[in-house]
Amino acid sequence: MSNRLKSILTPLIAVLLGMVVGAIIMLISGYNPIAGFSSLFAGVFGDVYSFGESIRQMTPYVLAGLAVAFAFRTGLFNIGVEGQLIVGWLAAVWVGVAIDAPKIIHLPLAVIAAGLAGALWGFIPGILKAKFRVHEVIVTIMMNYIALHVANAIIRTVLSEKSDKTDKIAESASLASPFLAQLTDYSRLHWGFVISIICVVVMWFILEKTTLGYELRSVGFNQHASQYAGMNVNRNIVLSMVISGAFAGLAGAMEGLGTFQYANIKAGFTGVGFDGIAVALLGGNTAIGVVLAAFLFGALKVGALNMPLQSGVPNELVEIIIALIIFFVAASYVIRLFLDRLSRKED
Amino acid sequence: SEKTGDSGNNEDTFSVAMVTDIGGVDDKSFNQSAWEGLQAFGAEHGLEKGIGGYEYLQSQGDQDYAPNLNKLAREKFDVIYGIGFLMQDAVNEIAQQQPESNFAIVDAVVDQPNVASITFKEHEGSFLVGVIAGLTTKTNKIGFVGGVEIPLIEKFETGFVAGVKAVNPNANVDVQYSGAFDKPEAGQSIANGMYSAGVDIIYHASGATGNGVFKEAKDLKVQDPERELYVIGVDKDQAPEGDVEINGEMKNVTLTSMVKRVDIAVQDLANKTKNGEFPGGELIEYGLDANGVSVAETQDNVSKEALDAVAEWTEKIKSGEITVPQTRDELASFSVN
Amino acid sequence: MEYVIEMLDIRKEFPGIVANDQINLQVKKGEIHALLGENGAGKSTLMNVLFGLYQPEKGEIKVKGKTVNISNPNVANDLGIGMVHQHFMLVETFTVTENIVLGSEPTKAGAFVNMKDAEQKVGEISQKYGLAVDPKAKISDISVGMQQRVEILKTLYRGAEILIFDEPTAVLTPQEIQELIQIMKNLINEGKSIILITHKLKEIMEVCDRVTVIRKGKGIGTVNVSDTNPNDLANLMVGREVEFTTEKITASPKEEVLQINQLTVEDSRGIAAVNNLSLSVRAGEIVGIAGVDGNGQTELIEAITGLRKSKSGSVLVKGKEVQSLSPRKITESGVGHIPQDRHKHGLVLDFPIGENMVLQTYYQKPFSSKGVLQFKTIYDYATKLIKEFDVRTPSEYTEARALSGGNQQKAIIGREIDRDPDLLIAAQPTRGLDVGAIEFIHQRLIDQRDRGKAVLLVSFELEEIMNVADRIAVIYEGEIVAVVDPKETTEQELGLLMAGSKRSEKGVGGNV
Amino acid sequence: MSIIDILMIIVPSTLLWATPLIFTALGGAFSERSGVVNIGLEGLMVIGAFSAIVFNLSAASTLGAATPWVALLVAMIAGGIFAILHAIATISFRADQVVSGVAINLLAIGLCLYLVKLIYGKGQTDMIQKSFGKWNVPVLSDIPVIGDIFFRNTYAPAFLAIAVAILVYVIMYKTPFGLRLRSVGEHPMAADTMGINVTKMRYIAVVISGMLAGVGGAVYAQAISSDFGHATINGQGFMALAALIFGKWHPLGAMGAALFFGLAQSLSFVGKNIPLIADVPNVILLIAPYVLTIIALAGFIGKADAPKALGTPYIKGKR
Ligand SMILES: Nc1ncnc2c1ncn2[C@@H]1O[C@H](COP(=O)(O)OP(=O)(O)OP(=O)(O)O)[C@@H](O)[C@H]1O
Ligand SMILES: Nc1ncnc2c1ncn2[C@@H]1O[C@H](COP(=O)(O)OP(=O)(O)OP(=O)(O)O)[C@@H](O)[C@H]1O
Ligand SMILES: [Mg+2]
Ligand SMILES: [Mg+2]
Repeated sequence: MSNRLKSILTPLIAVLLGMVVGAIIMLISGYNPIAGFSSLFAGVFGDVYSFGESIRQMTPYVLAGLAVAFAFRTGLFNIGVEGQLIVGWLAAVWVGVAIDAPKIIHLPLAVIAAGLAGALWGFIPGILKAKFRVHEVIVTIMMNYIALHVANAIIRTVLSEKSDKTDKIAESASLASPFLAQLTDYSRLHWGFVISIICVVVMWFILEKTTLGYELRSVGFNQHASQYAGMNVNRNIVLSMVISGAFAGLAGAMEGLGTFQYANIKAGFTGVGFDGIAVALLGGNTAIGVVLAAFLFGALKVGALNMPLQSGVPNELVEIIIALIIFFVAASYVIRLFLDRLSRKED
Repeated sequence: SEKTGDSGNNEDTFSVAMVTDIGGVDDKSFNQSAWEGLQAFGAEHGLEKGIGGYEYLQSQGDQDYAPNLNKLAREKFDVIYGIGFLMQDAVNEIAQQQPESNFAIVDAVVDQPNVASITFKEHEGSFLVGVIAGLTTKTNKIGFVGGVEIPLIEKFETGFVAGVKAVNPNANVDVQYSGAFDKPEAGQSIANGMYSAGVDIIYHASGATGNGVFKEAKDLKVQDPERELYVIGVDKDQAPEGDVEINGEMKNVTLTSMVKRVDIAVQDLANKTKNGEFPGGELIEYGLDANGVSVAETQDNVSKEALDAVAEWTEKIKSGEITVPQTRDELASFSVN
Repeated sequence: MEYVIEMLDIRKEFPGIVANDQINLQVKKGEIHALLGENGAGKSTLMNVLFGLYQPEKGEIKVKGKTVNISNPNVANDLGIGMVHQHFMLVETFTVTENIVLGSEPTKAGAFVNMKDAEQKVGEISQKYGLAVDPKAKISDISVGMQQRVEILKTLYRGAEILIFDEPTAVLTPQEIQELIQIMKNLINEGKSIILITHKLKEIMEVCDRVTVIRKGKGIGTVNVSDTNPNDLANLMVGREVEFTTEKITASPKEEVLQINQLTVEDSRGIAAVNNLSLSVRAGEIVGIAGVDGNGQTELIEAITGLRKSKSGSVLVKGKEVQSLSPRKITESGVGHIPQDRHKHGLVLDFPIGENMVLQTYYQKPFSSKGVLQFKTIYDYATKLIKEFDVRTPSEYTEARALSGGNQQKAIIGREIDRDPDLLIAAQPTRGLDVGAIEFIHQRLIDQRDRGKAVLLVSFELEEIMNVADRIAVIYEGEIVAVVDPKETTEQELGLLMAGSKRSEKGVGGNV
Repeated sequence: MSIIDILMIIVPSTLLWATPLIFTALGGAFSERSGVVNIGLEGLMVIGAFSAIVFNLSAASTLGAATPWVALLVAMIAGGIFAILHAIATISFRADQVVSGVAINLLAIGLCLYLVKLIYGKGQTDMIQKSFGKWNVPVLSDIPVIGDIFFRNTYAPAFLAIAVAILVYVIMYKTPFGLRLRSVGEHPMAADTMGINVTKMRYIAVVISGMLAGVGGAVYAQAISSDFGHATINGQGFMALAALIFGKWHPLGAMGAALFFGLAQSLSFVGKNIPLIADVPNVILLIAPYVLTIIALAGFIGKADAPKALGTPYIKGKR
């Protein structure tokens, strides 16, 4: 068995194991796993609407996953995707409601605003890490809460008059598409998935093909050697967080300009940022892996909505399955060990 | 809407469903109340829980509202309720996509021909509990804890303040917002501050955040059983939340509650629809007159004098003699004389 | 009971490699037994097996004649085997005493560590064997030589009878080596037995009784030191003839390439580590900096290469001031640097060895074009270097981490030399390498000189400096205290200079 | 309001907020000192909160006033058991520790909500009747002024937390176990060569972290939220982690940081009663603890060194 095959099989086996344990949990708690899974499956592929919704749900996951994966590959752990997403969302909607311009200008402007806002939110932990060696995990966690409260305050006081949400964004800033909606029986599928795919290519290209990517990875692995080799370590740390934050900000644009078309006050986090960690991990922190993992999680989330109605299984089960999958991927050492045994027998 | 109205004539196939917000059907608040309404409707007509009978879907986040509403529409439920103002946009959107289905929205207004909007005159109910508070307070310091500072909660606040002032112009109402409906720790801290400052009655309109207000009141009561301090509940009769055992004796810190009969409204609308009278495109406001809002049934802690005053003010409101303010602007210019 | 340790027919495999194959090692009581072999021959592996860190696939181990199963270091400890590892096993944030008693702490009141007791006991042992250390000092605050003493004390504290030293002298200064040799002799006098791994044949000749040679994982045999000489040993180890003193023609220095004027550099604590130092290196010569570790060598190199800001003075490369330049600009102006710590500075261990070969040049043509890496060119280039510098690696795609230290070093040297810098700074270029590799590297440095380049060699090894350098500058407390011609000096004289003793008579300020 | 009146509000409120954080941060100290990152503290708190509430609801009638205390024990055990998952994944299966922690968090909340639905047929539990109430420390509360501020109208678990913090400090810095624990987190191979069973030490540390985080969650649930639902534990685990790092991985430092966070949090709610703070926009008070933490990290304690081996699985023979 080649290494390549093994690294493809490992996440697949993890997914399978997650499902199996999920089935066992259903059995123990008195549900029919077959009914449970088929309702889940039907919730994704049962009709074009659900499928469209799955793709829509996948879109922010792709970007959040890219954000985590990009930072990860450069030696940084960006737990702040959640906060960067929130400020990106806010910025996109802000531009969406405050500006009057033709679509060709307005929409790109709103998208870019989201990316910039996310980048700014990533810049702060980046610069703190670079200048003061403050651990980025802790700063990004703090930045999440700051984003949440500040965004809420801005929505309440600047973007609305003490309302819990902003006005709807102008049509000219919307990613929504009547064409795609019609195609998928009025799902909220929007053009954002095109942006997310472009970002996937961008990430792959930057990291794997460019000198910038080489520097970023090098700094991620060994700062001392990178400095010795003449790279600007601090600049690369900041840049990595900025790019990561920009991806996360764009994930916010998907919600603000695509799915919701407004920004609202949030009592807690969206969860997309944290799920992004799972997506990145399952995808092996590679661009293409992130796409596949994002689809899986998007589908699971949307499919789960169908479970209580069709089979009575509480949709928390899907959360459990997702958590289990992450577990098994994280512990893939054991799966690899198993595959090694297997392939040795083959020889 | 004609078509669904027709199908309503068939006992066997009439079905109703609702989508909750993140709270779930046991939030001790309007989701729960709405679900009780559907259950009552089910019992009334011998329906089963599930597709073809009565059902609910819980949302785990804002993104779930639309698919959940859509799902229920596809399952051909005859009326689909969106519970809570958070669902306003989603109902608006799905109603346009599914013109064949009938929707209802609680606590918000959606202007679509196949949507019935249900709102409540919370300010009126709040006015009445304000009257009780104004007549009960010993310290002339009263507190109000809101969830998020939005127009809906402002109705509770201004109605309440107006009620207090109407009967006790010397009383002061300390108004604070916790910023969330699900932060009991915030409720506890705010209540702690208020009670420490001499407040003896707190009215909360803050969902689960209010659990913290109850917790603080009960803890203080245990500390000092002699002290008179109260909480005024919201949405449902929150007397059970106020139960506290002190040295083997049961006490209750719930003074009264401002009850919002979402259940009645939901059941009422379901019945209307079943009879082919779906009020599509209309706004139905439930106030004191239709028993949409009221003072809770549990009245053990309320004085006779206060109850009499409530009855008196209820009449004045019903008769239109006074108009209870719904906003702070209205409150500023409000006077009872 | 002739042998205290017998390792018979030992076999240890790692994925894809047999590190030890049918190796025999028999150690007599009271002897210093050398273990000799090239980098990657399997010495450390064999000792780790003896210490219970690895389980052998095959073979038998006897301690004092009894067959034993050493399943973990605890068992080894109980059997009286102690090991001083090649890479120190010390907790930097702990004190000397805490490190020593870790795992078998004396207690008081049944629950608490009795530090007083422990410190006292450590003091006693260190006195007995002549291992002076401060029991209360933090490991991060003491010198490498001291740290090694702590390692030795750890084994003695546990009552070790048989001590394994894995390349103990690789990290020591000449003085410290002499002290260590004395300590080893003390230990033998106290009835201990020692297994010593070293690449320095001179040391083997000086202190060892017998030597076992392994080559590419296989045992070659055991000889009495009195019956052999360094040449034979080297031949045994490598399997071919080895030259010792590197042949070289006389240098013909030309223009000044590096010019350091009154340079002062502070270390991380803000103390002047380099003090008003002046030095020059000309094209076509190798200048060696001799000195005891910690006399400002590291800071000097860091200042020249732009890794550290200097306080005052100037550094000119080819007449151009480089003080204010970034490391990249300095590299581009023709400076090559073989760093002292190959793991920390020299390599990105997680990158394939191929990508490590372009660590400073990845952004230049032909390795990149318009910001896009040209992988084919990069790997072709790496393949060429790997061949040219005899880097033993499964492929150019192998992670640098998986290479042996010697081969990692060869890769770095290849990379730095191939860039053909006008000034090559080599810091400890042969630390921990076997004689074959050392010879190869020395030859490369000399070739570079002969091609008219300037070379600055920093080393703690007097032999290396004497053999390779054309001029020797002795550094002491951040100052150059003397510049001598290797042909007109002796190791003894250098040793004294390095200890700062002759500074007043021979002190050379100004430009040298 | 006089300054004493203000302190009488703020101090108990600070202690209340800080208590769950202290317990959980101390748990984190064990895990991280042994070299295992524990982002799963949040999830472990969820387990603690859930099990305490379920136990409290079902045992209140028989145990009476002792219920919340016994529930702490139950939560401790549940948290410890759940932490074994993290231990197996990170120590035996060499999983990335941060990722395993994220999985713990997702799994805990998913599983507990699933179980709540299964047991109670709804999304959140009932309110408990036997919660941690206000408490006057005997004797001490009679001291004038000081007693009023620090020992009156507070919550008993707060003092337990402070006591446990001191205990943890003694264990970590004065006992052989502590020395070994820290050595495993700094240089596991060194510890291994000294005959210390690295795997065992790390398992113990991670399980203890689960136990303490379980207690933290249980305190939160029984002193503050009084029930269990999806939002009961909502970031407190991450705050505890922040406290741990803010406190330089030192038990007493973590306690101090937790108290500081508690103060900032309570100011954001009680602040309205304090003349100067009353005029500050609420959002400033809400974000204050987070901003201050960042500033503090950048300014004063930026040099804090994490345990050296933190985050790396120990693989015998690998350098
Ligand atoms: N943990 C390991 N995993 C895989 N291979 C290993 C491991 N340890 C050692 N090896 C391999 O075993 C061989 C012998 O290594 P060993 O460390 O014993 O060499 P050595 O003689 O000590 O070399 P040096 O002189 O450089 O210290 C090398 O080829 C090395 O790559
Ligand atoms: N994961 C691994 N895979 C393959 N080889 C490994 C691995 N880990 C360690 N090794 C090998 O194990 C050996 C360790 O030997 P040793 O400790 O003697 O190092 P070394 O070669 O002397 O290097 P140095 O002295 O520079 O640190 C090295 O040859 C290294 O290549
Ligand atoms: Mg070795
Ligand atoms: Mg070596």
